[in-house]
Amino acid sequence: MNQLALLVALPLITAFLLPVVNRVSTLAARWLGPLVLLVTSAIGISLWSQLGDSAVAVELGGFRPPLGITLYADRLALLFALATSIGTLLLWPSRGEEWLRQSTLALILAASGSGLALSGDLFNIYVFYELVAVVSYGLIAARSSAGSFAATVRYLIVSSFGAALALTGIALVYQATGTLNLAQLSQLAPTHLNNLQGLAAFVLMLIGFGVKAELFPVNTWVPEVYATAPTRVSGLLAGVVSKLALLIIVRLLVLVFNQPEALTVMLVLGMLGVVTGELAAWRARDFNRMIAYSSIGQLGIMFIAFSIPGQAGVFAGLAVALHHLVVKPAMFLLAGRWQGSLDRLAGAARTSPLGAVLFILLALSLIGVPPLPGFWAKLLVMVNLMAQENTLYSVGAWVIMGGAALEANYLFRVASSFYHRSEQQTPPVAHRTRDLATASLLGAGLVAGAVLIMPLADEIEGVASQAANRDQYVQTVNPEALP
Amino acid sequence: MTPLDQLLALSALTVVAVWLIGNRQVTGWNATILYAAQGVLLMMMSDLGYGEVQSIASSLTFKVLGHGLHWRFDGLSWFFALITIGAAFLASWFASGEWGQRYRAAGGSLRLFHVALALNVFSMLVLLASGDLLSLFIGWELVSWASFLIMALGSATATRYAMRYVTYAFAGAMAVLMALVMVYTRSGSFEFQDFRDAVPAMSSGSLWMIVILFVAGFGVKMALIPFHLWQAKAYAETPGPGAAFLGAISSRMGLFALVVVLVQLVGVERLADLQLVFPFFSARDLLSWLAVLTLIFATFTALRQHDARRLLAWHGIGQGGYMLLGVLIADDLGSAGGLMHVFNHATYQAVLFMTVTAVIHRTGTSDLNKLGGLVTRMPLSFVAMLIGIIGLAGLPPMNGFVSKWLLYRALIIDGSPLLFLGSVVGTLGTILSVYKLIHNTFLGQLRLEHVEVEEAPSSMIWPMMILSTIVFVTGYFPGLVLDWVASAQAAVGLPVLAHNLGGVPSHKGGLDMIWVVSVLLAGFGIGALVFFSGGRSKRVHQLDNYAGGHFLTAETRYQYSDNFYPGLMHLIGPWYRKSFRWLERGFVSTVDTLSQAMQGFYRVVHPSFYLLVAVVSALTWVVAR
Amino acid sequence: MPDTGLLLYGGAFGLILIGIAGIVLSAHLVRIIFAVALLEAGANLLLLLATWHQGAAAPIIVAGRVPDLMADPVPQALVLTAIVIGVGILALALSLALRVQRAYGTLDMHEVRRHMEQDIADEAGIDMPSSSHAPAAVQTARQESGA
Amino acid sequence: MQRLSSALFLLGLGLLIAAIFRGMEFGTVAPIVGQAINSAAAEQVGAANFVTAVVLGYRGFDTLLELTILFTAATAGGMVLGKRSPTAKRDPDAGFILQAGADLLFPLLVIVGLYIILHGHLTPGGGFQGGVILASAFFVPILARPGTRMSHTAVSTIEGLAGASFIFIGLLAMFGGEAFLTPLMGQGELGALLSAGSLPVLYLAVGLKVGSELAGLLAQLSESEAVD
Repeated sequence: MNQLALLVALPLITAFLLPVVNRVSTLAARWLGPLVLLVTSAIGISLWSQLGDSAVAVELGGFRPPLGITLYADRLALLFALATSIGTLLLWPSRGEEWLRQSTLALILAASGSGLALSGDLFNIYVFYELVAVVSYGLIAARSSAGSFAATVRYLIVSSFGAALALTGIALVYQATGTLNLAQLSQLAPTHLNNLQGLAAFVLMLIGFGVKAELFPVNTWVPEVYATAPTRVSGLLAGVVSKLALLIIVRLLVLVFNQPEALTVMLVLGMLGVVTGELAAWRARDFNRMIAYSSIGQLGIMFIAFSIPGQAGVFAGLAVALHHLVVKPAMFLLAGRWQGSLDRLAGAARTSPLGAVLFILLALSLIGVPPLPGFWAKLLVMVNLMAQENTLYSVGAWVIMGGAALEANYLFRVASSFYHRSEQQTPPVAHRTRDLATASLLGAGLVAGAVLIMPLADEIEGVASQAANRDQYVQTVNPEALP
Repeated sequence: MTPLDQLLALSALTVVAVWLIGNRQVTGWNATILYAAQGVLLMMMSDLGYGEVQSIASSLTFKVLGHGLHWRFDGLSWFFALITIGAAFLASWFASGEWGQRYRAAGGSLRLFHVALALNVFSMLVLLASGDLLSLFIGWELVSWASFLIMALGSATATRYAMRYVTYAFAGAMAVLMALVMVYTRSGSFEFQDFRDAVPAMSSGSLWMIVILFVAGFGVKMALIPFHLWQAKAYAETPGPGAAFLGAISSRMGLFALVVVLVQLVGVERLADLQLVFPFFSARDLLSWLAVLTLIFATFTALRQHDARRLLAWHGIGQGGYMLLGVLIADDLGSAGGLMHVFNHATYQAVLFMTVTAVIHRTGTSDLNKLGGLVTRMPLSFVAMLIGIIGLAGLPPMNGFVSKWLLYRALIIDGSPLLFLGSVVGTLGTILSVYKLIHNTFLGQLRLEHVEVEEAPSSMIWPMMILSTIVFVTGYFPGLVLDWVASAQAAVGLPVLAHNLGGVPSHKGGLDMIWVVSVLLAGFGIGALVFFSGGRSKRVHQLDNYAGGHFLTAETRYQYSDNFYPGLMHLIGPWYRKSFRWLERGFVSTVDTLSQAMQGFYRVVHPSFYLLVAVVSALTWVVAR
Repeated sequence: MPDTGLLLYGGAFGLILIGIAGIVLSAHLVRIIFAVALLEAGANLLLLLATWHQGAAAPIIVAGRVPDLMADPVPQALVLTAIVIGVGILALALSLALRVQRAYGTLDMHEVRRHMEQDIADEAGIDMPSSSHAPAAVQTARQESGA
Repeated sequence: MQRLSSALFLLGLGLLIAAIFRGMEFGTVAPIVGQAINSAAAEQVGAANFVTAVVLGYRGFDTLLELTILFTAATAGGMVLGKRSPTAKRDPDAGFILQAGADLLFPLLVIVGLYIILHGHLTPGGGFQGGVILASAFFVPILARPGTRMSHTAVSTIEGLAGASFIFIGLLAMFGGEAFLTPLMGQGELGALLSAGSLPVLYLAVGLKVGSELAGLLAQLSESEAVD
């Protein structure tokens, strides 16, 4: 199980060496990155198959927790680490002038994303989070347009602001407990963090890590960044990175901050996210910003779902998150040739019939039409929200419902314009084969998910029950009891 | 494989087969044959229709997230399925001949059309077969999106109206989902039985909420007021045979779902117990009045239309009111009337849509102000429309009379004079507007440009004739249909109507259509005898316009067909204008304003304001702790 | 708790306050970037103070002598890391600011945002968002109600 | 309005922070991890400077990531700043005194930098501090002669290899069956220059990496500046 560290170390060492390799052979440098990601994905899959219901902890540097840094892998963490590797592989930057730097950054993103999912140390999570942030600045700015620089710098400010708040939160936690190991924090939390200071620390970290998870007040960067970044990068950010940030928040919630107030804060912010995101998307007039706003709404649904206490919440949120993880990158891949004004899309089905069908499939699943997986995820969330017998949670269910109704309107307004026969205007050019192939792969995954919903649901429920299991986490990491 | 499995499998196969055959003339014929085969399979389940078997289950079951999903057919499903497959069979037949050639030549894809139609049939069968709330919802969504597909096939205008439909329909579906979830939290499962058991324990507030959500969701499909705005235009823009199919059965799916939920599961008595603010106005009254208002409003809106398709589509909305009203009366007569009306309405609505499509096919227009005098050109179509409108108006000897008679009778027995009055007003409006329809199309002055018009092709005439015959025969022998209706009543737990071949045996005043029609026919026969035996007047050519000492040329429009019923229009006009549009428009502009404000948050307004709000609220919270 | 501690904590929170205020209230990009740096400094200071003890010795063994009360080395290492991270981000932020200034000729964030909106709108082929543009659905609704 | 809302905002924020501050209890919690490390570091890692023991030993993974952040920032910065056009105008060279001073400073700075790096496990200082001094050693001559250019090839090779060697040392431990980044080569005598196993090697890698990274970033900034 020591290979766990390879998921981080391998892409990282490749990234460091890529400029050097490029000097020897450009061809090797081009293929090295995808190859290494393939290898890490294979390692991840083999670890997954070994893992089963158990979890493993790797003590980096050979130091017992809580002294050293621990990597913790249960199926949830491994799943997201794997998703990062595979997602980066699928959305590998297209060849351009800056391909070398972009490949380097993409490799680091894969490494840091996996690390973020696996890390079991609060400060280490912060460092990984910052790493992901810096990588994404580089990837967003890769388009080298004035707009993308401005968007990046605005994103950078919000993100650094959030990261500094998260660091403040970490300082508060360390001040209260004297440790950073999540397992030990989990042990100490009931006595040390169940107070105003703990709540403040959580809210600070929620806002800090929420920047990447498109949490309501700190998501102003989303529309402009997704409108200016390369579409593949947008797909990665919206699809994968946002889920990683969410994963951290969920870990913190499950292990450390299980106070009802913390859940309430998340619920309210999630609802605001759904309301603002879906409403803003309704009026968006270009494709990228439409799906950007819509992803704010979707992430809001995840926050609402994760705010349900107990295993049910983890299960519901995880289902929505995994669904979104498949759908959103595919949407952004379609945006590759469809970005720009929605009016330009009239008749797009003529030049890209497969793309149009894919969009409709994705949209149907996104708004939750049975029997696609999106429906089951939504049903799960709604049922569990209503089961709370609590007004605020019921309001959450209503908000999700209203959001979906709005979303159906704006998504299908676009979808039906694909089939308009407009004489005066030429439809957009066909999609790049690679984009379309990747999007089709994801779409096929969605259909497969609909067909195999029964085993899939069981599997996800297993993952969620493991993720919600505090005792297993603590026992697996087994931090030494210190005076 | 149970018979139900076979039916569903064949229905799914039809979709695939039609897709594979592609955009060819032969597609329609193949589809027609496949629908006939589906009809045969359905007939093999006819024990359901005659109440000899309670239900036939599908062997297909799933368990997703701990919720069971299963499907079965009972008397009610069988009854609706019969109408569905019959309508699809005839619509597909209608679409297979010259209509299909023309459609394909105009750039339409017959593959898409027939796939959409087959998908509609399949999804409706799935919905009808649903055996629990979750499969009901899944079937519901399938039906919604399938009809979106067929509606969006037409021009850009059609897509726009279909878009409007999908907005309403999905919002409605979300309401249904919400209701489902609320039921789930109270009954612990999505099973029908658990819901039924949980109803008595539910508080009246939550039951109100659930009923309203269900009605809002399913009412969208039935175009119940105030969710009706989408339907007429969307149906009118649907390709002709598609409109006939949708008009015949699609909206009735909403009725089916409402019957299952409100009658079978909640129970009409419980609805009558659910009081609003006034102690004498219950949920049942509310729904009944919604039904009657829909009837009146839609019928008089139909009266105002000058496009034949829209006129019919509005009538489709209005007639739905009768059905719901009948079911809500919930005694043996009323519910039989409501359910039988589903069948009757499907037959004459289909024949009327087909006639109009045939007229469009020959003349190129459905504008009632640009037609007239076609009776000599298209006599068979005229006969079909005549039978259709007599049925629609609810006059003997057609089947529409039987269902309305049952309904009125039930309303009188039930002691609801105001509802009765409302229904009669609706019927009056119907009679006025169907007269306008047939007059402006077939009677009156022939337009010169239509002198060369021929009778509709045989591929259109045959389905029309078959349907007309059904309209007449089931009016003559209503017992044929009442058998099925009775087992449908039994399936949802309503009191079963005692009936015989001619109608209702005399209990509280019976009805025997065999007598009624025979007497009527005899009267007609005597009249005809007198007419033909008497001296004949001179036969004048239709274009011979000598009148009142004046010679008029054939171009002169001496008989106006527009501006029908001006006095009545003047009277009711102010009540109608934009009344419900305001609601929709107000909603849309509210969303628009909010959307603008939200975009403002994301792009324009300085963040300090929002942070201020956040900080202050956090502070209050901290201090309050 | 001696007054030094209160002062230090107050300083840390003060830096955080000034940092947030600077980010939210200033419009000049470089000022905002330095406000972020201040905020980070405040957070670092707070982290360093988390297990602070008056009079604790540096956690270094010089010539084999072990001090009685050694400071906690962990926050020091953490802060070292955080500072380096901050430096990297600061450098990147400043290079971005450089490019933004070159592209738009201004560092005022309101101006920058306006230019950026314009760029995005131009590229997308839409007008700058303003209240006079309603999406298709609204127009449809208006037409319908007018008709 | 703007001013008022700003003032209100600051007031609210201040009150909020004060409320949290008031609720905090200082110094009540013992730094359990810190104390444990203070008592075990000499034995487990063998570095006299416990901060170094934490930076490279207990939390060596953080340090690796930190290096990666610097590397990423430099890579991204390179992408943002773009290539320098060869015809660009550049500042004139500085006068004799500055040039001579820079030449004199260069070896001194290199030596000081290396010293600080190599004694990082014994005294305050280490790879980061030394690396910054190394970077300045290479940057001072550029300030004196803006025309000269740093060899990007050399810089990127050094940064790549230095970073890779850090990971490689970590991986070596893995091949030996230990966890990733476990310190190798024993611990030696506490306080001696050659002690604490592979820590000085790691710090050398860190120093080189930080130095080349910062030098690269600064060079890029200065070259980019010259484009105008």
